[in-house]
Amino acid sequence: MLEWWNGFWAIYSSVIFGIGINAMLALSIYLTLSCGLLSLANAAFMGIGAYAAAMISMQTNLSFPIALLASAMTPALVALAIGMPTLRLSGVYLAMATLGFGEVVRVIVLNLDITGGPMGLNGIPQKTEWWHIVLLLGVTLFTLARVRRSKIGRAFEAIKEDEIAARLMGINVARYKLLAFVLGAVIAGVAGGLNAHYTFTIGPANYGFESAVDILTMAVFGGTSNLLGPLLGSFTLSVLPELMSWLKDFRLVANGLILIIVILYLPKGICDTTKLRTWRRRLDTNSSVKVQ
Amino acid sequence: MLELASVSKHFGGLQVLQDVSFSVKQGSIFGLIGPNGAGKTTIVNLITGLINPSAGEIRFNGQNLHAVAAHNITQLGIARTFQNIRIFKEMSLLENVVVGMHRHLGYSPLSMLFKLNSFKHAEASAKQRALELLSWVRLDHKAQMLADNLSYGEQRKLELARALATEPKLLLLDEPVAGMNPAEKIELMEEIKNIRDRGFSIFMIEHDMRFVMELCDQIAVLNFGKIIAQGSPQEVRHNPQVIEAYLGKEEEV
Amino acid sequence: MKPILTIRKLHVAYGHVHALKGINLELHAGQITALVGANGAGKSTSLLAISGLIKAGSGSIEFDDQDLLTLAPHHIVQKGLVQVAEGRAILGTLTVQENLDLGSYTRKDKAHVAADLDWVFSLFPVLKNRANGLAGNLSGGEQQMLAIGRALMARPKILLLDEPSMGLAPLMVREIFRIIKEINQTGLTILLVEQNVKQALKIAERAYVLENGEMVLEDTGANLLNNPKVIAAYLGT
Amino acid sequence: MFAQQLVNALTLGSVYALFALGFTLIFGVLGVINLSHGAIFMLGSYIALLLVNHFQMSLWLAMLLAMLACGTLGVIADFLVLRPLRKRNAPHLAPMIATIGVAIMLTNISQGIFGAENQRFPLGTIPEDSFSLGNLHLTAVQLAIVLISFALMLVLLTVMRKTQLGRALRAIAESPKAAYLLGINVEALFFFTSFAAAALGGAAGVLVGLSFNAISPFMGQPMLHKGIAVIILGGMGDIRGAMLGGLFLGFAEVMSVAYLSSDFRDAIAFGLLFLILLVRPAGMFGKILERKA
Amino acid sequence: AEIKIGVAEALSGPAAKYGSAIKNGFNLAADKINAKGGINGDKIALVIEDEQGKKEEAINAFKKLIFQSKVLMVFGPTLSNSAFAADPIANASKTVVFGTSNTADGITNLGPFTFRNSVMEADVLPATTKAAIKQFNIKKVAVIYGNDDAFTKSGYDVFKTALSDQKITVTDTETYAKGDVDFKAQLTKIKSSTPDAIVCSCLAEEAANIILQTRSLGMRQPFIGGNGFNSPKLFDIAKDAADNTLMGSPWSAENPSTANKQFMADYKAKYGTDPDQFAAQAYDALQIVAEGIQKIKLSGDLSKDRIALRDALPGIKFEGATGKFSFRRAASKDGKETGYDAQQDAIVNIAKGGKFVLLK
Ligand SMILES: Nc1ncnc2c1ncn2[C@@H]1O[C@H](COP(=O)(O)OP(=O)(O)OP(=O)(O)O)[C@@H](O)[C@H]1O
Ligand SMILES: Nc1ncnc2c1ncn2[C@@H]1O[C@H](COP(=O)(O)OP(=O)(O)OP(=O)(O)O)[C@@H](O)[C@H]1O
Ligand SMILES: [Mg+2]
Ligand SMILES: [Mg+2]
Repeated sequence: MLEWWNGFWAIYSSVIFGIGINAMLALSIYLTLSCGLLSLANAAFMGIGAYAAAMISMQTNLSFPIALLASAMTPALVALAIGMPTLRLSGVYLAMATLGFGEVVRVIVLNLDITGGPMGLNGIPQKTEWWHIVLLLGVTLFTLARVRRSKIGRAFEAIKEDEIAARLMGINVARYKLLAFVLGAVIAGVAGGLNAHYTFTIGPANYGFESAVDILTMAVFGGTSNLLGPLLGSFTLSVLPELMSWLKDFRLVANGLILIIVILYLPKGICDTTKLRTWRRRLDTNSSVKVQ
Repeated sequence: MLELASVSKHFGGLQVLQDVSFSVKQGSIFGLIGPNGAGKTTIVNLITGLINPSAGEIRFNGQNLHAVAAHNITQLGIARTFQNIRIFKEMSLLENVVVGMHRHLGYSPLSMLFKLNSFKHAEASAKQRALELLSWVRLDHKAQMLADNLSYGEQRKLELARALATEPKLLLLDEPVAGMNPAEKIELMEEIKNIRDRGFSIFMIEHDMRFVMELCDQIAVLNFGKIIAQGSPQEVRHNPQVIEAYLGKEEEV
Repeated sequence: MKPILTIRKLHVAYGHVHALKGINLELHAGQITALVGANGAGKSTSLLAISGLIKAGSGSIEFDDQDLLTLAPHHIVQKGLVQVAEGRAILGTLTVQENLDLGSYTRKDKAHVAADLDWVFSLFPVLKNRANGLAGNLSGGEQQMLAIGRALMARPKILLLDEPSMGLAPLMVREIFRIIKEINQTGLTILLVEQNVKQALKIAERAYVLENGEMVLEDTGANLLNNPKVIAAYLGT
Repeated sequence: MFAQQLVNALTLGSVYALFALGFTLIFGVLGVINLSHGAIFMLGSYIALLLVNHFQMSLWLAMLLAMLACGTLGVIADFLVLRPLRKRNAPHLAPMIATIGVAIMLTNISQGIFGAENQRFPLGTIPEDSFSLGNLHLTAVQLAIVLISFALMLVLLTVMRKTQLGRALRAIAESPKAAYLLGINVEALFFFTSFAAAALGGAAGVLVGLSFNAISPFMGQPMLHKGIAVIILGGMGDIRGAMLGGLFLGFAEVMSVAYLSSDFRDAIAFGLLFLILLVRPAGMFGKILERKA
Repeated sequence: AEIKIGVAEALSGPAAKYGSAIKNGFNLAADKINAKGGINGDKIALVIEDEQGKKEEAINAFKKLIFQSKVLMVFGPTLSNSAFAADPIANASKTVVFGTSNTADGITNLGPFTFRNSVMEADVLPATTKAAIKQFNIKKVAVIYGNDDAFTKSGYDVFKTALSDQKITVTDTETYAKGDVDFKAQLTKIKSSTPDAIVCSCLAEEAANIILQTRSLGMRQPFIGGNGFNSPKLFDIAKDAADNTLMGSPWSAENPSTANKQFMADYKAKYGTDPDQFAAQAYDALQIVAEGIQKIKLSGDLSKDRIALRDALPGIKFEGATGKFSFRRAASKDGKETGYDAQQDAIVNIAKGGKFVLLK
């Protein structure tokens, strides 16, 4: 058994690390979405966090927790700065502005020497342990769960539904949006820091438009009406390619198909509680019929 | 307590309000009536800080509301309902009302994170209070339903409860009984009286004359952005200008 | 005389909210029929079901020897059943003029459209002044006028009105009822849902009272106006 | 050099605009950022290439057929994916994510069929030589792209502004319920829009494939990225906005290469878009209803 | 028994065009070896994983090959960026990792188990530049390269040094991004700086488009290119507009050696298209490894065999499609043990009539 586990762990540990990190990313965008903000800056924040942490680990003797702290704080500061003017925008316009921001970050990183240009940073010490991810993911989940059931969570939801009405309920809309945006940046940044310390290398190409869309996909695929959604979404989309690998060349086609089918039947994501409830009810009635 | 002094507003070239002045007294019900498009809702939007006046001043309890953000105006004690209903459709009725209590839930982030007593207590009493407010408008039996599932008239009542939840000193109602039948109107009229008696001041826009005349202590009439009459219901009702512009010749309403 | 539209045993449910529980209703050509009831009784639901915007559970709505329940919403409008819906459903990002133009979307007799536009403008002069402004910027009452004007542009056979007087000033309310009467006299059949029960019953030849999804009363408008139950429940005196 | 750079900006901008026209149509009417538009664009190229290569068809006929094929594909995708989501009242991001699935499938099927490598139209499909006006150079395809994109914009604009069809489309865009009440055949117009948008995307693919000789399964991706910027910058579904947004992006890119630095081209272009949105929060032509309550 | 050899290349995604050529090269070589009876009687079995050109996937693919499929050694991954992520995995598990397409600086510093036969730009570009200067009497050049790609950027770095070593003025330096198809703005700027030639560190597809667009702007300057140019794709797209382009590489389709002739013919017979440099390097790489395996006696103890292979490889000398080949230990940067780079001579080619011919 132990031997089996060792073998399994040797092969799949990085897949499992990846799931944990993707879960954090999906949660980071869940948070901004729960406040009605369609922000695509989270990939860029992940990158900022990753570079900040990697540079500290490679160029100083500071410990890993400090590097992770930097991977949380740097994106938070950037988010604070760009959030102020940007968050007036709504819907796709915000998505576009944050996409533009991400592009600016990517090109800057690409052209700086200290960030290694297109080669990125290589030889980052491998410091991420499985329990780092479990711990930080746990803290994130716990915090978000508490936030959800508090006045902050309700304020987020009110803002998502009707900004004007929310304002007239005495909610400082600008401040709460900024809060969601910055917290999202912190979570994404930490995920970036953790990721950098197990893949040995980071590069500007990892944090562009496509990653932003990937992160969004995981959250929406899982469902953004509760915390389980982003978790399930990131889990499913991370293991799907593994499960489909027997399809060889058609693997990606199958991925696309599964994505479509799931969204078609569960448009609110795989973790759609109301749907699950009706299904269970239907199941119950079916089985009771059989008993009779 | 609320005072408008020579307030004007234009949208581009369209002059919507001109030199509007009136004041609302503490503990009273003030009615604003006038033809469609006269600028009544615009006045409510100005008071609640959604738009800014082009000229003039709005004061609430002596404080100038110029450039005060909408959420701060709510915190000063002004709440409103909307002519085109704006409830939070994806939330339950209870949550809608609890959102209204936002600024009265004073627990710290720490207490929120660790479910300390102050948090538990504040949340529980907010729920309690919300249920009470819902019972004022007779919606407490639907407290757990999604607001989207309510009929039009019920949504209006929910809005009223939600506005009350902000514990306003002044309540602005934009056509509170639109879409209700006479029996329901009378029911709501009683509720509004009760609310007034509980110490709220009320500013109300309404086209139903029976309702306005019976409830209001003071009425102002707006026509094409100008106040054309002001006074007690009796005075206004017999003002020829008001009859001409608003009520129409036949007495029967 | 055979009714022009007949609703039989119509059931509608929203999830597990049973909004209409087998109602029956008849409209007669050239008449105004009123439908009254408390908030949440199911009035709007009935109108939406006629227009095909809500799928009915069972029952039938017969018009022109056809069951409307089998038709798509746009076909129902093409057959001449036009609705002024609750909440007005005006198009805020289009201009007033464009809203009115779309009113005549299903019309074949394009020649008369211009004349009808003038007619609508004469009924509601505000609309003419604001023809090129965005409909979303109109005041509540002005939007109500636009919604009615737009429906008239379709030259319907049956006009379904969901609380047309809502949000209108007294003068305008009277004006609206006058207009309803006037267009009715041109031969148009009207189904009127109103909270302004007194006015509605006054102009209606027939009237129905809906309670909790069930039809509880049916009579002439005049009779219902004197019916003690109606007086107690809806006229509030 | 400035004059040539102006020409470069105009042609690049027209390419973006051409792609964005169909994209913005879907965005405007269905309210969906259709992320499979890039894949449709790519298929347009391949289909025309296939027809020219294997059936020796004339280019224009091939382009027409490619447009038809793409249009049909657009309708199929709408029928199988977007329509069920509309029926189910899906939250607004669901259709966008579903179109990602469509894009993944189309891209990988194309890779399977056509291979991963770049292809080009055979030599001589169109006149290769460039018009020269003194020091100014412009190829025939480039000129065609500029003219076609302007012409298409004018056509679309007239349809949307001046015809009952256009008004109906805008009505659907704002509120399908209101459109139903007006007797508009909403589903048919959704199909029509999907068809037209995909056909336009296909046409853009053929022209871009002709002009840049880089037909590959992945050619849609960078275009999509720019296209999103363009349509949002232009304002929700606005035709002029797509055109001007495209030209703007073209000018921003070319001029930052010409006078600043090609290293920071994308940062400058996207930074500018960012700034424009701060000034015009609903894009260049987006309307914000001022009325709040 | 079978000898399992891992191959992790990008078979989907934008890098698939390189990955699939590489895979073809390996398959061709495996067929050839197995047809001759394998190595000491053991057949080669390739275990192929798709790493999609992504670093996380490359790590996963390596782990699967090494721990699950228990391969003797691993080829790949396709892109240098992925190699930085995946090669440490192989080194940590003491397994040979052999890159056939990773040209970036520093890859072989990742550990003593790292090998590659992909020629470093530093070995070929200076020779190419020198030949070009002589051929066209060049005094000043303009440079264009892709600045968001490790391969083209490191090619540019080498060009830059080579140009300054040879005292050539650079009139203008321009960059573009992956996925660009319109290079006119950059080229117009280059045009106005009137260079004698254009140095281009690009991949074949982009290079072809750059050449075509240069011509359509009325410029006739010759091009000097790196490894990226060494592909039939260049001419599929640019045709004879690419004439007078100079390119240096150890592999040339024109190389008349028998090994190369046979490779070209076999490849064409099996896949129906002409091979490119990626295929050629993969083809040689497997044969180099095969020679290494031949030298050791496979004991059946995987970890011992892996180390034995590592020790045997550096001594291999080989002559294949890419000419004479031997390993050269990479210079150590921080005192750590390093892996092995390729030691090969460049052949300089010139484009004439739509194909590369040897420059005389
Ligand atoms: N943002 C705006 N832009 C342009 N015009 C506006 C805007 N807001 C309001 N108006 C116009 O100002 C006038 C007054 O509008 P307002 O909503 O205040 O009227 P009202 O008195 O509330 O009418 P009703 O009784 O019909 O609700 C109307 O003619 C309206 O069209
Ligand atoms: N979308 C919906 N989902 C669930 N329940 C609904 C929905 N719309 C209406 N209902 C319910 O159906 C019943 C009938 O609603 P309907 O809107 O037809 O009432 P109404 O008679 O028009 O009331 P009002 O006078 O308030 O407009 C109500 O109990 C309402 O709560
Ligand atoms: Mg109003
Ligand atoms: Mg109703």
